[in-house]
Amino acid sequence: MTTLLETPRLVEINYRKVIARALADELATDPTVVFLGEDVGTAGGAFTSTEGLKERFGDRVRDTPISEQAIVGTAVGAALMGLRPVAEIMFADFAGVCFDQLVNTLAKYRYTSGGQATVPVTIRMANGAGAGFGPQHSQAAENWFLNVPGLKIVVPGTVEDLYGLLRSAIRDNDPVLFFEHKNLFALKGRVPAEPDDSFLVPLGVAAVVREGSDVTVVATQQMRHRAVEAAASLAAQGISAEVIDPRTLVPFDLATVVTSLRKTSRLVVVQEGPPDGGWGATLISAVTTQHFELLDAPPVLIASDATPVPYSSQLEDAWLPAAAQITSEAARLVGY
Amino acid sequence: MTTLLETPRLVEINYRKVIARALADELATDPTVVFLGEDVGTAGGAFTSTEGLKERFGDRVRDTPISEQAIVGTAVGAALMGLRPVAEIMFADFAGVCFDQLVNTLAKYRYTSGGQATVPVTIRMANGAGAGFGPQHSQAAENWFLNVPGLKIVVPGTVEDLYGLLRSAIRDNDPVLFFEHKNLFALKGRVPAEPDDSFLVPLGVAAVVREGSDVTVVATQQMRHRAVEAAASLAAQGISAEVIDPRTLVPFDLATVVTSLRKTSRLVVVQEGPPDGGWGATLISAVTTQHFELLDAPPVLIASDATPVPYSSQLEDAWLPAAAQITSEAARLVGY
Amino acid sequence: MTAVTAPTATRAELIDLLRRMREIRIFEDIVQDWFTRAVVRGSTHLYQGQEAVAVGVTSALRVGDTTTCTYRGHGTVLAQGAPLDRSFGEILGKAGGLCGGKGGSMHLTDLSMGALGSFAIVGAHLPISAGAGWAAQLLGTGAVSATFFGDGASNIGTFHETMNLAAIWRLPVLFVLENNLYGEYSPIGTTTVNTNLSERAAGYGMPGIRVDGNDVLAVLEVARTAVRRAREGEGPTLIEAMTYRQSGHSRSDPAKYRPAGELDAWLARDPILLAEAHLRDLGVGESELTALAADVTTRVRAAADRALSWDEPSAQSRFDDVWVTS
Amino acid sequence: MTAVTAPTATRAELIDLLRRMREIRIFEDIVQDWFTRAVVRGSTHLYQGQEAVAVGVTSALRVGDTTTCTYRGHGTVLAQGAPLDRSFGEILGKAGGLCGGKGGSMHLTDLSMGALGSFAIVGAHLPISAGAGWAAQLLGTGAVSATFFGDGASNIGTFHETMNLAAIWRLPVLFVLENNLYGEYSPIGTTTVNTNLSERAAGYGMPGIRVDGNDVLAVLEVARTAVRRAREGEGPTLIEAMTYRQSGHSRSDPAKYRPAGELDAWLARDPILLAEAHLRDLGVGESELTALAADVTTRVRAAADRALSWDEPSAQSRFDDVWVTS
Ligand SMILES: Cc1ncc(C[n+]2csc(CCOP(=O)(O)OP(=O)(O)O)c2C)c(N)n1
Ligand SMILES: Cc1ncc(C[n+]2csc(CCOP(=O)(O)OP(=O)(O)O)c2C)c(N)n1
Ligand SMILES: [Mg+2]
Ligand SMILES: [Mg+2]
Repeated sequence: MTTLLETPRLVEINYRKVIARALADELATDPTVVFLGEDVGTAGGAFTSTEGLKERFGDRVRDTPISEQAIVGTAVGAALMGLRPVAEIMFADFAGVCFDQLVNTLAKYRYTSGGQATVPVTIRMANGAGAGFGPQHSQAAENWFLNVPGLKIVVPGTVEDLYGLLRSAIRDNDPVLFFEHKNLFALKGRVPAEPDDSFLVPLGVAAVVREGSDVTVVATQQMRHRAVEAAASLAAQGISAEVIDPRTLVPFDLATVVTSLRKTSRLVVVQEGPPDGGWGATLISAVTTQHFELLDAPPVLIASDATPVPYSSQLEDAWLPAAAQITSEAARLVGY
Repeated sequence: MTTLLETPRLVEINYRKVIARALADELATDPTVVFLGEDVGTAGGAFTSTEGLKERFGDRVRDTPISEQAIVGTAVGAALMGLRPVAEIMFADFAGVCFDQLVNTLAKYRYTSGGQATVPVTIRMANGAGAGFGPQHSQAAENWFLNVPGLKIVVPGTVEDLYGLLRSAIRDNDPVLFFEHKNLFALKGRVPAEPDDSFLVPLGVAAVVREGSDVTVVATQQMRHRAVEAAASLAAQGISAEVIDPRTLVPFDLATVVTSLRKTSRLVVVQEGPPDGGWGATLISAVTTQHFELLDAPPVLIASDATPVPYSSQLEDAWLPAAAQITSEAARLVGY
Repeated sequence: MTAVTAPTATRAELIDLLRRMREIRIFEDIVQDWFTRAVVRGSTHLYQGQEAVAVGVTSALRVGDTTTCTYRGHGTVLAQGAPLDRSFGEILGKAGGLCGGKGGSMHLTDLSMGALGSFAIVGAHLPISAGAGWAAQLLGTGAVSATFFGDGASNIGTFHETMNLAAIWRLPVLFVLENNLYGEYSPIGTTTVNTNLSERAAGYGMPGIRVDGNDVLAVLEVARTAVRRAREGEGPTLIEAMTYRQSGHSRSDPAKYRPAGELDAWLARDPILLAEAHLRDLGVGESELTALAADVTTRVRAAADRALSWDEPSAQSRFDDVWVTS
Repeated sequence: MTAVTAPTATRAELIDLLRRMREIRIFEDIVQDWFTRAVVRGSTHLYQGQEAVAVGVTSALRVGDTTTCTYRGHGTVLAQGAPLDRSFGEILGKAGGLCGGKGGSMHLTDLSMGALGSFAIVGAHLPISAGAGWAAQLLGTGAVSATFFGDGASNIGTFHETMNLAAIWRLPVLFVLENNLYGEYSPIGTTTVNTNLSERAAGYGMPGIRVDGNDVLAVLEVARTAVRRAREGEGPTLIEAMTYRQSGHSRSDPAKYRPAGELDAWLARDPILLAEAHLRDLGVGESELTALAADVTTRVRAAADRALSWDEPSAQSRFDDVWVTS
């Protein structure tokens, strides 16, 4: 705990490397935390995001065969016996091969057993488009799980949030799907030099990234940064945009969005991934069904195209919502 | 083809049995149609919905091991070589074990190859709650696939629609996920005694089940029937409800819903399954972002609880939206 | 849960094994009657004829060891020590059921007895037992986990992934393959070429052994050996227990696909008859056997009646147990 | 695509095999250079050192036969007959690429040549080849399908499900397991106990054979036998080709985990060197070998330059090819 007297020393680290730091801090804090996945140990991870953990924590960090169904199921079984497993599913797209274990076993175990067990499993996955990995390695897979009660969904957009949310996710007693965006790996940020619980970020609390009064822009991960960029251009046009990053999609901090809408009465949701069945449409549905009267203009959903993620950089760049598009849509909405 | 001169003789059949009839008519029409799945042949299907097909079409109907990933992948490979496979995944919940094949292979093959191939695969699955099968055999799994471009999604709610839509799905050159609702198996309807193309129902065309002027109620499968029941009670209260069954979720016939809203200005969407990430929220998002001005009142989403499907009949019945709830919500909305 | 240590079972132990098999038999007969008379909706998958597998294997386990099984799991969960009345109650969807009525016939679970659950997705539970084995290995508890699954399940991906993972991690797991000759309505010979499923173990560098699944003592012996290996850190074993599903696959299945005479042949080798024969050899008299049967029947019936008298869950309870914290 | 019928390769045939291996080698060297210099974003998985597997197996195939492979698929797709320039073009994301720039390095596909595709999800393509085999069986085309995958992929569920299905359906499929000793950074011995992966075939009642994957003639012979079986309706074969990945797993992998000397030992057994040695034995002179190498290099470089000169796809084209009709 940080008191008002001491200010903790901070160190700079990037989004890719802070993953190992957050894992190390939880492995060090709680002896029941264990970590498994493909090449996460000896090799230090396909993205070098877990380097040093095997050396430091030994058997509690395990390399696995290429067997995602077994990885997730093994994590669930270990959780039932008192461990607190973290499993890595390299690319979020691979959640497809273990979807049954995630959706039918992990999400439902506690409910089906009538609350006999807690299943404190965290599944880490590298998410999203923009790095030229093609249709099967670039999806925003968080949208596959919204209709499945029992899974908390975390989508950190900064180094500080990744650090604080991953530690909270591991401590959470419910299953958590934790999505790390590949295109943010180089992003820099600062975390305490020593493990420090005051840097934990609670699940279910949105961040007001930038305050504003004319329009509310809600975005996560890569899109959060484009929204901030757009807000700057909007400011230049005299438009004051409030940017909100929900940070966790389940549970979703609707209150913070509603509070903002009381000021702005205008909503723009920016979502990576096709529009149908995504968290953006879900948020717009929640706002319009529960807070219709708050809106002075139609809500706007800016999403990726309704296509798979194309490989060629020209195509992939066009597929992702751009800051300029957010700027123009928000400006149009304010002028509505 | 039916001409105006002749009216085809109709026979009564239920929702469970019309499946075999539709499959038989397509197997008979097109020699490239093949059918595979667990116990679909010799045994006639886990729900006796495919009886007689093996006897009649021999090797074109194949029993498989319990290997859903292989079933779907085999269907895709056969489609690439010129066949038109229909695969059965017994319970829609099992789509979880072959989710990768459905989402990463079937949905994306054509796109990833730059349009080199067509993949005319139809996946049939028994869907939904209400029959006491518990959390892992009762899900409305159509909501898992909305965010995945490349998959058409069909959800027939009547015997006539199942017959006409399944035949259209098999003929369609794109991948189709075809959901047959378990709780409608006993529903009766009428189909032509002889194969008759005039009974085909095109994908992407909604049905206006009941005309009305005060409120638009959109619902599919089991909920469609509860909406019709609610519309009758509403009529007794002097409220005229229009009931629309989209019949296919992808492509979605938004135009028919919009046309209705021009009359009613009030929207109620009834969806089986948890509210977040479902087609209901997607529809409400589409209407409010594209046709905001049509609504004189907040849209209403009536969905199942945000929990897995419980087993006990008391709990499962409460989990499913009831006709009475549709009636009262619609009445409240008209009074808004 | 009995912890058997002697190399072969004593008279008293065998009587106990017989009692537990009979318990399961009567339990399933009552459940079958309920579903036939539609006292309960949905479907059920019965265990009559396979009792020696669950009773034999769990008798080689000790407190702290765990099991996972399938939708055909009543027998395994009861053998692992779940109370009769709460098991009946769950199948009836009662508030007092093992899972408060949320799981039902396909999901009997009793963590307090190490019955980690019954799973309705074929193959999904195998890695759960691998995980329990991993925890035992890391925590040094010496606990063993046994996962029960069918012949048909041996063709699904999780079987392969879990067998391989358990072997390379040397996990203390018993893979109990209950080969009852059919996967749903398909004879195993129609879904795989090499029907000697125990031979698959070699590919994973794991011992595989076939045993008469209707002879509870044979199962017990094989299980003891596998448990010893597991506890000594030598890793998993695949046990293929040859047995037979005396009823259809599920409520709705008349099992017409069975060749004439097959059922009768297996009924003649009913695991309960075989155990009674063993006991007669050990000099146990008819009166004692009849008394045991009568006693078990009375107790199981009483448990069923208790469960039938329990309350339905309150509709509100459906919102519980999704989250620990939300 | 050469259709070899003689029991062993003639001088001319062997020269052709060498030429095709060299083509792949130069192709991959150029791609490696592009990714190292960041001419292309994303990642790539190279095939240097494994050329004899793709060339040997596809040489046993005839027109109408098909292949599927992995993200490490450039070699297989080229061996199957895909044009060099359009393959380069796809990796560059050009409009003229095999897939119009939508797929990229991990998804080279040329249906016109029977190259059903490169798949980026481990194991996902095995059932695709089973399906191609099923179609051949039903349509009576006599076509055979070959699916190429790695040692690591043999631990994922689809391998198991597809091997079993292909065996019980007697599908005309060649399962070509390219055992290059590593799955990503993991030596195969760390992810499975029995590293003789061909032995897994027995569990499925399928023949399994191990072959020197760097000896193109050995691969060709084994493939011919498997193709014959398949065409005669005797079903699938598992071929484990022992080979080595001369580069790292992917662009970002320096392959530090390789024990000292391992790479050198395998470079000494480079499939191209071995083929040239064979040819020398057949009396082919250095000049001819040098000329062949020079000729191939020129042609492949020219193809690369053509591809580099092509247009980028128009942004609008990203909306094409999702649906046939919508
Ligand atoms: C993934 C999946 N596929 C299919 C089913 C439907 N199903 C339930 S039981 C069963 C047969 C299983 O046979 P086996 O493994 O031999 O077990 P048994 O029922 O004989 O005990 C099938 C196919 C399922 N529950 N899960
Ligand atoms: C389902 C899935 N899990 C993990 C990965 C990440 N991955 C890509 S290649 C690879 C290693 C595959 O090794 P192997 O099968 O031996 O093929 P090789 O790369 O050696 O040719 C892994 C783990 C993936 N693409 N798909
Ligand atoms: Mg069986
Ligand atoms: Mg390899």
